[in-house]
Amino acid sequence: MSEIIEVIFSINTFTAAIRMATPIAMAAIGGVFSERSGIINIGLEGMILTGAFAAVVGSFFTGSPWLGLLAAILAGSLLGLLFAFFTIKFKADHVVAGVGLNILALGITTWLMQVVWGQKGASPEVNGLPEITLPILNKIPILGDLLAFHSPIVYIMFVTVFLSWLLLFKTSLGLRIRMTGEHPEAADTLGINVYFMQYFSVTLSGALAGMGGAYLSLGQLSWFSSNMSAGRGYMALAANIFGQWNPIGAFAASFLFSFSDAVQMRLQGINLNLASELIQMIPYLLTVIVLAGAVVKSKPPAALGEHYEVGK
Amino acid sequence: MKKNTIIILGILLLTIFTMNSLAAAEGRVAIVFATGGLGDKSFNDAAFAGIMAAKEKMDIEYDAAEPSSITEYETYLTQYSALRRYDLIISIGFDQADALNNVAQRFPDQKYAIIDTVVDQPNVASYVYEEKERGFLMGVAAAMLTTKADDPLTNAENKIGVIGGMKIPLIDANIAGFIAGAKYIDPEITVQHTYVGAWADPAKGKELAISMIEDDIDVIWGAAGRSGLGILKAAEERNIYGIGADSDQGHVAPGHILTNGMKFVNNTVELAIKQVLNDKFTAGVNVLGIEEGGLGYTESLLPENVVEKLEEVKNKITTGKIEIPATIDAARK
Amino acid sequence: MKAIELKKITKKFGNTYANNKIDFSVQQGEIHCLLGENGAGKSTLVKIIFGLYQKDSGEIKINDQIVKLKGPADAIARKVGMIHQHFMLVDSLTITENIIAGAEPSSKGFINYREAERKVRDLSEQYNLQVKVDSLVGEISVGEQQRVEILKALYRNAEILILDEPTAVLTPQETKELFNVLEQLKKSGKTIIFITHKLKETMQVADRVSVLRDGKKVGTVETSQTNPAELARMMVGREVLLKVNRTQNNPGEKVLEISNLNYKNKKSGLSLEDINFSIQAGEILGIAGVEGNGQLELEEVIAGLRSFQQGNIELNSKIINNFSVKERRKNGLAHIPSDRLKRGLIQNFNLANNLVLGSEWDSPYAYYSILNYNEINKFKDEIVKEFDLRYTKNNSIAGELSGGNQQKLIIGRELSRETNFILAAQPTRGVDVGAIEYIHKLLIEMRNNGKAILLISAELDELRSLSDHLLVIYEGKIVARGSTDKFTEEELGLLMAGHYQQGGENV
Amino acid sequence: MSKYKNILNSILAIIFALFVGAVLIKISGHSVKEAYYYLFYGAFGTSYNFAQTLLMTTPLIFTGLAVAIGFQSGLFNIGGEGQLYWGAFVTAIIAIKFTLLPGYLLIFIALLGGALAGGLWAAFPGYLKAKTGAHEVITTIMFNYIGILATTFLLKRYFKADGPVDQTVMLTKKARLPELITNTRLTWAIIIGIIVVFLVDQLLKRTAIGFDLKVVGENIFAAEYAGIKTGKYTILAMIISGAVAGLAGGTIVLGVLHRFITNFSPGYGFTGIAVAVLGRNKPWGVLLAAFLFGALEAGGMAMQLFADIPSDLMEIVQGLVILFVAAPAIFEIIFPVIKKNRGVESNV
Repeated sequence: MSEIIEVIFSINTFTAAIRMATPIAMAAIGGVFSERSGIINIGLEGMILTGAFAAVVGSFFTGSPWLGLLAAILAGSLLGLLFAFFTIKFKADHVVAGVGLNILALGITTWLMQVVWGQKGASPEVNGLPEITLPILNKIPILGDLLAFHSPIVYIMFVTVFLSWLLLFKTSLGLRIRMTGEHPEAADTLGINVYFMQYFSVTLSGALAGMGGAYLSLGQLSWFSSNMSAGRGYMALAANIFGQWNPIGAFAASFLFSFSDAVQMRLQGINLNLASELIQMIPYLLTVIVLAGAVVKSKPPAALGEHYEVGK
Repeated sequence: MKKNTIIILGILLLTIFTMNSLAAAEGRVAIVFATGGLGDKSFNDAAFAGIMAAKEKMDIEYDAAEPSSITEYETYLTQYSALRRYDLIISIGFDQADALNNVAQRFPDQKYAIIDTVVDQPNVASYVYEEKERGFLMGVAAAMLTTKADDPLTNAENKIGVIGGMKIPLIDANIAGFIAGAKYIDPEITVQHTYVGAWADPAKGKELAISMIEDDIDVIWGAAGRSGLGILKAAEERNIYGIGADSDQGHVAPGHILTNGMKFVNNTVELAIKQVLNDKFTAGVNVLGIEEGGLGYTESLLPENVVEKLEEVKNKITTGKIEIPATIDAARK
Repeated sequence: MKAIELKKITKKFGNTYANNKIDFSVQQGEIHCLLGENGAGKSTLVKIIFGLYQKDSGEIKINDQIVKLKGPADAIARKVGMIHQHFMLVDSLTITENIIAGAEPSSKGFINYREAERKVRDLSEQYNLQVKVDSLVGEISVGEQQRVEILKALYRNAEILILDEPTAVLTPQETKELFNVLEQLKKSGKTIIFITHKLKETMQVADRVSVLRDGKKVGTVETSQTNPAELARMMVGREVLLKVNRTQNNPGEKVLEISNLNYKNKKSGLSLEDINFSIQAGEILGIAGVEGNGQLELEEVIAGLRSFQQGNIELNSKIINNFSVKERRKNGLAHIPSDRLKRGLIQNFNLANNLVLGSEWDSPYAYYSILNYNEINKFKDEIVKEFDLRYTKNNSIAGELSGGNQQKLIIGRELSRETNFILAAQPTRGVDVGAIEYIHKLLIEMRNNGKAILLISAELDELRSLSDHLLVIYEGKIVARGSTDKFTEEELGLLMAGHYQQGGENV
Repeated sequence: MSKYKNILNSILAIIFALFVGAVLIKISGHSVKEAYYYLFYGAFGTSYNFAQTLLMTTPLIFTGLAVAIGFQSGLFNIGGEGQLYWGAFVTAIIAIKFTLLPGYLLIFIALLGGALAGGLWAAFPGYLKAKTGAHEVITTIMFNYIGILATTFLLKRYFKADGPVDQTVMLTKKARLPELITNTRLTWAIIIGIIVVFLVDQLLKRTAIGFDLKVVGENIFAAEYAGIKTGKYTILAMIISGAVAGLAGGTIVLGVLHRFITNFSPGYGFTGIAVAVLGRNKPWGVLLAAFLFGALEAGGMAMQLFADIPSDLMEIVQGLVILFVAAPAIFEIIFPVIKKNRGVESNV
């Protein structure tokens, strides 16, 4: 028993959870922006995958992982823009378009991998992002161990959580985005450009999810592997809802998912004489229990999923 | 009426197609890969290397299919068989057994080979491996390194680990061998084993490996398909020893791949093709162990004394002086 | 000087003209009423002035300059402000946030909330529009929400203010206050366009009035030169019976009795306290009150859509406290819901399916769950004929009907069942005069046929002309009751606003 | 009227998607003509290939229908994958354990059991939604993972056949669905699929249950008003949806795999979402959409076999079809003729 507690509360478990939460949280915050502006974003999975792929392609051709990261941001934004175009301009059903986008992204990345590298499973190895040690912080015990030794995208993630919160709740732009998602007509009558807010938010959503993907392929690893997002986009969607459409909440929810996953991994290591399948269920069961336990009563933006037509 | 027209048209076009592509080479083979596809840097890639070697040495042509689900196996096998132009059709992976079993009955004149499992048909040559033997060798190597005092990549703790892709019998045979091999060197060694739960989630594989490394494990074997790549990545980053699987994965984490638990699928594929082309195809089961050259290790970073020990163990296995338990529970005892 | 001048403004939706070559002008500094029935094209016209709709043809001049309004931003830039009929407010944001959005005082993108609140407070004092700057809009009263709407326009320095049906949700007292505010705004030089379909208000507040009918302008007159009867004629195109012919009723047995009803909504904190009343057969009981004082809660508690904590509801001598909606309906309840689009119908279903809603398990429409569309369609044809339902296509869906016809659809469905108690909530909301007349007549007819009717309405005139007895509800409590003729309009207004006074019996 | 417009839109969407696919083929240096010849050939070229198309179609009919039923009732059931695994698992266990039953009865009971299992598995998220408001999108995703892990666990612990693979023993001949065309793998599963399409269509169109399901899906407030127990119907919708998804698994087991194997589904549950969308959530529409996807997949395999073009291209085409179908406005912009006067309600 004590062994289990030791496993759960070790610093290593927490740092692992932070790493594993990073791609999910990035995408979840992307989801926050998108949904705060009124656009349901099921396409996060595809955006992560595309970002992961673009990052490796970028690094492969330029040799620089930083340019790879840039490529991921660009590709994510582009996919976000495409998604925005379909949902806003062409009034596509958000959920349906998102599902289409995910299939498209999976097809395109797998197909391009065969075009670029001639193989289907995984790309060749490229230069990945180095781990960066934060000065000063690394001297602090515990906190330093938790936070100071990570891939740059982990730091970017933490900064993103904070900045996104600031942006959404403290700035003009944030107020306008929130108003758009709650009541686009009200925003419109105040002279706020509803479409711009939505295009901006969904594109940003793509950029963030793309960065999350870059963390998978260049941060944690240094190559692309087919369908490597492995459902993280859906977890991000859940984290966004779970986190009440708030960047901090989204991070907290992502962390919860990842933490229980990290615990699961460590429990496998100590011989509990439990089937590995049962241990692997823990994160998913926990999510269902917490959600059903009505700890949160989520209230989505009022106009989420609707199409607004300016001057209809 | 309409449907008939389509079918006739199709048959017509097919005839034209087959006439176009008459083989000029000495032999022609088709290969149906396992669902992971090429680029796994292990099983499928090894099989592909075998094809390439055969092509170089024997002047063959080949066609290859990369199914994305197990329900597609039978389709690809049937399509290839129906063309009736291949000297041999090769199935890669244990999960093709049912599909091949059906197809082989329908095309009794076609010769097939399958790797990693047994299909009991008169026109199928099956190649299986004594997985636990490979595991044993890896266990011996890992144990000798973790107990080695002066190695910069190992620590004082005598802990090693192995990570499987999923909990399936083939993987468990390897793990059982690994545990037994380690205990053979030092019964006090701690051996952890876990599973990723997926063959194609390298990021998760890496995290799982890190969780072991943080528990002071300093030699880790990844037998987990593409997820295994993440495991080796972790070994490199955390500066411990990783052990590859199936192919020589030294390039994945240079300077950190202690050895590789080799499954010479390439040799097997090449052998199967050679047998067919030399009219020596024999249906039935070929069990490939260390003795038959189906399994082995790479010397990679292994110190000389370890290599010597491994050779000694190999000898003992082939002569039956070492009995390897078949299950994890048995090995843990 | 003309603040606004429109020439030959035309706007089509599909094949119908919402606005047809409308000429319209407003003098600077006047209060100009735009009068017309629902669907006459008033809202469309002002939305064009505010840039929300794009005209198909015509010309707009603001302050004698020809303008092109691509969106509200352009109108706002020309100091036009609009207070919408359905408030354009976000419940989850504060009053200040609602007011400043789109024109936030900020530095480097960050909103200066202190500055924002100061500005809003200053404005609110200047024009005597009391608001609590940091409350969430979802938690304030309707009257306060309207003040927020006006402040939104003033915050943007609006010189021309458009108010779309601003009094629909107000008590007479609040309406009076609003008119005071409008006078004050006029004094400070603002121009006001005021949309309404109420003749009395028009006469009270406007300098001039323009009347629209069927998308065309009928004429513009000075209020001092006209009278309500003339305006009504202009508005409807024929003589209108402004009074319903209500004969002495002949009450029978007690149909509904509510005793000591207590309900508390745990989420919103709204509650009903000690509600007691009964309705007899052949009687209409009206519930008067400003919206949001418990009417919706009362309606839904009686209909079985909310469960309550204490008391009894007895319908046809059965206590129905624990009856499901279905059981209540079987026991004689007919329900015309206050929100017809939300509750009353399914916009994507056709007429037949909407008419069978609630009876889909009953013979002859279904037999062991298998629907019999022959019967259902026959039923539809009957209702269409009986209630004069108008629709364009053979398989029209409910969402395509006009408001009046949607309401007839619901009423037709509810009244065609075996029932002796009609719960009629806002039965004429948002329907045209013709349909109002029809529905009023129908309710009286039902009463004369011996049905008990509970009428919940925000229209005082409607309540006064239909009800035999009235209850006044304020903050979830019944504050007065009595026969209708015991109340004057003035008294009702005061009671609805929470001032207990003589008139009827106070509780 | 709008029905034909929908069909026209779907056809245009398919043409557009194939066009974009052609551009990609060209870019990757292959012959478009050859590629699409094999696409067509692989889907319809021979009776075997046509059977192949129908074989690929079958599971998608069920999973597509499952998602469509959910949508009709206002629920987004992403949990088809987990429900399918339960359906497959229970079907296989019954088919293995109750071999004393006569053949047709055995098949019937096995499929029934699979449907029940899928329905029960879906009932949990339905119940949670009805009772606690837990969003079904999240819970069904989680239940996918849990369902797959749970069936794997049960298989290994209690039902695993000897040998190196995690699978049950082979079904006896009489427990297998009979072939429909000899020497193909096409079985009666597709007929069952069509029957289920018919039944679901009738359920939605002609029964009070279906009526109430649709009312709940269209307007939950109106449903309450009409006395429909919304919670009950939410759960019922999930059960029916899950049962149909369970049949997808059951028919694969009895018709194709002839046993339960871990990880056999390439994501039929997810593809079902796309199929439902393309079929506009109408049962017969789902059938057509499943057929299109089946043809694309069978054709895509031939394309890979004979023209050496990665079959993933067909995944791109599928994704594009969905995107275009979801956005009919795109064609109205490109072909203004299509844009009929859309009935916008006049002012409020």
